[in-house]
Amino acid sequence: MNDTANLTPEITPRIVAEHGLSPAEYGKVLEIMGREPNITELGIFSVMWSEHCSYKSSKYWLKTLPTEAPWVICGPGENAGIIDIGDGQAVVFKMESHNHPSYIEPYQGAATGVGGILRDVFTMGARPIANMNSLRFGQPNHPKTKHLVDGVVAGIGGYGNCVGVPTLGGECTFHAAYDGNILVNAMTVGVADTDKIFYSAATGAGNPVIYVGSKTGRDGIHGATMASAEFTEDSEEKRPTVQVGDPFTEKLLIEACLELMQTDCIVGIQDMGAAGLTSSSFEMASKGRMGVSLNLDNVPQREENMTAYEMMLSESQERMLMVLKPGSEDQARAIFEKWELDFAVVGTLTDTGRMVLMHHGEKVADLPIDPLALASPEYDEKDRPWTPTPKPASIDAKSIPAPNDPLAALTKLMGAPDMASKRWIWEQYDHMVMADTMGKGRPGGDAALVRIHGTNKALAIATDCTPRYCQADPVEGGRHAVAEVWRNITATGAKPLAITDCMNFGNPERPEIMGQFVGAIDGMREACLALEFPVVSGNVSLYNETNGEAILPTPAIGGVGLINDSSKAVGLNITAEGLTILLIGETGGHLGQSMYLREIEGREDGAPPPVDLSAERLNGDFVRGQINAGSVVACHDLSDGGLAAAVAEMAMASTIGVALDKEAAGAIPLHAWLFGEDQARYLIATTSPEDVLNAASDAGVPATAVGTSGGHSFSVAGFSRPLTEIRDAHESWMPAFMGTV
Amino acid sequence: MKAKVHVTLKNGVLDPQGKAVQHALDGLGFDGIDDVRQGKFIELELSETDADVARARVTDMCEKLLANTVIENYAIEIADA
Amino acid sequence: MKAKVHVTLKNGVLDPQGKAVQHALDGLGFDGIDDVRQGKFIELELSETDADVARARVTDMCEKLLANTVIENYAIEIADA
Amino acid sequence: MKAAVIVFPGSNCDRDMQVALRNAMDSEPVMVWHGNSEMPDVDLITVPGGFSYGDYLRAGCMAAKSPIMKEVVNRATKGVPVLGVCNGFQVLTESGLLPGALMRNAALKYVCRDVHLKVAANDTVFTSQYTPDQLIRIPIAHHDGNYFADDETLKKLEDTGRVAFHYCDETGAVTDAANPNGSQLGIAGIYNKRKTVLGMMPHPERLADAELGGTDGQSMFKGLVQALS
Ligand SMILES: Nc1ncnc2c1ncn2[C@@H]1O[C@H](COP(=O)(O)OP(=O)(O)O)[C@@H](O)[C@H]1O
Ligand SMILES: [Mg+2]
Repeated sequence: MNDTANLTPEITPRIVAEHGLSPAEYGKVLEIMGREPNITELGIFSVMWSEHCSYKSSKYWLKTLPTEAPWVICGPGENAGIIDIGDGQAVVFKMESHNHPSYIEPYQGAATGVGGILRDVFTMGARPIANMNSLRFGQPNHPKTKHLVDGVVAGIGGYGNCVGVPTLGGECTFHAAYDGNILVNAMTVGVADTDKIFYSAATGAGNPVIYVGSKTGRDGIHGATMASAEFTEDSEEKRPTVQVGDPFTEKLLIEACLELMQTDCIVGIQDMGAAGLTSSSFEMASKGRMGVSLNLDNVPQREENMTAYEMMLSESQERMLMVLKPGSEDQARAIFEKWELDFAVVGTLTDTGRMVLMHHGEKVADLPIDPLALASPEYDEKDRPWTPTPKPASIDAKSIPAPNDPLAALTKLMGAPDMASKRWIWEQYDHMVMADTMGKGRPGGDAALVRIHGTNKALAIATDCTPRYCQADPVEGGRHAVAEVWRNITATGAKPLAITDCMNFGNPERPEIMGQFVGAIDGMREACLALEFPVVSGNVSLYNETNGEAILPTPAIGGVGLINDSSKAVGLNITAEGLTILLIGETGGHLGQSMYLREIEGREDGAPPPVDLSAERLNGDFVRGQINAGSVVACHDLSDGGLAAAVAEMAMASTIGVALDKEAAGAIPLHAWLFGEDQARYLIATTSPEDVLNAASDAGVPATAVGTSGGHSFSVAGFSRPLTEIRDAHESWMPAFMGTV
Repeated sequence: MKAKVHVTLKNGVLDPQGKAVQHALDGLGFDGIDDVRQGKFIELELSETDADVARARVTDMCEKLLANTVIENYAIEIADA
Repeated sequence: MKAKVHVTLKNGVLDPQGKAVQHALDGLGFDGIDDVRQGKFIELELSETDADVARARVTDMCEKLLANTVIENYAIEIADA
Repeated sequence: MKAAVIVFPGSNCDRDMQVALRNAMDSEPVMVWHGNSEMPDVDLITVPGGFSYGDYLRAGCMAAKSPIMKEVVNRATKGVPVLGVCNGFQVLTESGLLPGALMRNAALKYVCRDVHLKVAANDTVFTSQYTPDQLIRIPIAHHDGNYFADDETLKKLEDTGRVAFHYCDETGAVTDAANPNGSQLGIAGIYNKRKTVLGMMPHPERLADAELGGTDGQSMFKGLVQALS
């Protein structure tokens, strides 16, 4: 041990600091080791205790989120969350950020983000069936934005298209707060048999530890610590640590792993994500309360003369670690060789509780597993003090001037960057491969709809978050993000089951940022409880700031719902003339923090619309019931841009216009009625308005007829606009911005 | 004036294409291939007539567009056409 | 022994990538670019030590895989590494 | 009818093709692994879409060299119908069964969306259930679907009715605006001389089920079953 330590640099305070460990944390390292660590050991501590791997700033709060429901099979803590969808099947899903790498190298950063989240899902035995992506960029006219959008979208498509998993939807918005820190959050949803789910815990001393997939190179060394450090101008110099993805190898890895999972060779399996071999072997051993001994000479290597430090910290992509039952190596090897992938026995499980690494015949690291895992820092309110975000004042809609022509305002709104069609994006994603994407659930609707292969069941999947609401009031914003996902799923007729989250925030060492985090979690917790919509997996991305400028607080939520009879699902397009358009939910005309206020009045202020969770529940359950009863032809929830935007989206999805009846506005000023963003609302197009209205009144759900479909224009209060004009504005912004028109 | 640009992956950067080509050549029975790397070759026809000016401009093009300097190197040759 | 292979599009074959690069360079304000053609540059590391044998084998690789001779030409350089 | 689906490492529409065939034939197609050099007797061979070998180097080029393709060429020469879709089309051109090449899309972007196609003729085993000049809607999803052939080949293809489908707009007009990838003459699919081999970029197997948004692709599979049973 001592001779190898001599070969490595002396551990100076500077080296410790470069590994992102505070003096106090290093004190703990010394305590656990009982001696000075060598550089490899220090590297291992550094990645295991990085924000990215240890969740040290967020753990304390994440624990407050509801994670249980009768249908939850596995909540947070594993590679992905698992819910039961009946008939012996489960849905496995998770969302993850790849923000920093995507800013540095948009194509590869986004591509490897997709690769990583796919592995989290198939590692558990699920075949991935859908990808989603939630994207935030800087303002469109920022000199970097176009290049970043172009690369990120190409990277997501390049990876997902090649592995053959459809990318079904997501979000894409722009704000100056993301100029120096874009957000790239990717979600994967997979389906597994409940009796063939695989976990990472590894047991059985003497069992072989197997490495499969691509070879290890010097990629992304220190990726995990980079993802936890705030950006400074010179962090672009860290460039060569970018990893390159190989989706073709990932595709082979999916097929090989799923094939092996049909046998009973596997004891435990874990993908090599951030901090690669270190965190995968650590997690497997620690969860099984085992020790592990690895011979690094057997690690398939792509480059020459790699050190133990490099191998342990490499983030080369498309690799997995497994523990097999003894004697099953040959059967497993045959499968991986058929798929032309590397397969190597790199170690064994031990009962020592220690991780021992051998390289060139020498012991190059020896550390205790449990103390390291258990002692990983967790910051509570004392270590990470927080101040609540001051509540903004509400804005009275009457104080906001009415537009001369509300439909001119609508047209402008529909062509604004955040509202404009994202077709330019989703047409670069194969959203139909696997031939289960339902026509009604293609991108452009509320939630994606994908059939469970070979059944009549379908999943509805949506991602949402409105960062401007979160910035104004993190608690309300947290409630809203969860409620909107729930609403988007409900609007298809599916029952929302559970969510994953991706908590994107600034520097948690600043109390006001920590306050945003705490507030958002609080709001999410309430909404999850009220809507029976537990969190089953998630990811935290902190330090999203550059030179002290933080992003908007962005708790991105991804949700999954189930519809047992896919033929009952509805889309948002108005398919016929003469349908009555009903507005479900209470309208107050709330314009604070609205899209209208920002895009038409140039103001980003006020309180966001309050989220009444019991109204959400009541109205949503009613709408879903009506859809499943067959009374609904089309349905759409109301969000950005309010009633007018929602009606326009429903009309543009086909070619049939809508006439809105301004009488329905009652005492609310017309523009507040049209553009207010009051929550818990849906639009329903129906042929049987009387029945629906009666049912609503029985259920105590506010419902009003607001218009009728017909013609090819949008009209209200004597104003009229051809749909084609609104569509042109809506469809042309993104291609024009990206320069392909 | 003609400029020829070679864009190649930096050392140590994974080259999935090169790897796949090597594998395929192997499958076709070509042995003794130790490594394959795939890059781009870009030829530009410039109206510029001064070689130094041309080189400076092509360098600028490489930095801005032709190469992804995060993961790629480039080399420029200028030749009279 | 190292082999360098340039695979370029035949004359008369339209080159969407080259055209797009030219267009993009234009958009970046680079003028005076009359044409851009994009090809591939493949470097092979061979254990073969005889240059003639190496050239013959790489020619065979080009015909069989590296180039699509319907639309592409190839050129081979052999160099000691 | 007996049908085979060829599976390469990286194929990802193999299951989609299998399902479309199964639904049309009421029996199971055989899945044939690329490494095999033999194949059971079948009436139809399909080469599905995907990213065989990652589409590295050139889309379809490595798959075209795999052992099974010798047998596919062999059967095709004997007249067994072969349908190549998307990556399958690329494999068929790379293997020489069909002329020309599929280059990067003119806009350089991957494109996935429904397109309209004009069916040229219905005198083939693939198109008997369509009417000549029929307008159909089928999705595309590719990065390299820009069909290229020299002028002489193009002329021969057009003159001998070997262009199976042209991209067109919703009125049936073959225009540049309706061409999603820059293909010459708006070509979306072509036949070999005997019209027993069809390569096409659009995916008929993706719209062969009403719940997926359309059934225009189904007619191709029904037609094949009728012609080859
Ligand atoms: N990055 C993206 N990738 C794929 N689809 C996207 C993306 N961004 C937006 N979309 C799609 O555009 C549509 C509108 O998005 P959004 O305005 O966020 O919907 P909503 O307000 O209903 O949540 C949705 O169908 C969504 O899936
Ligand atoms: Mg919605």
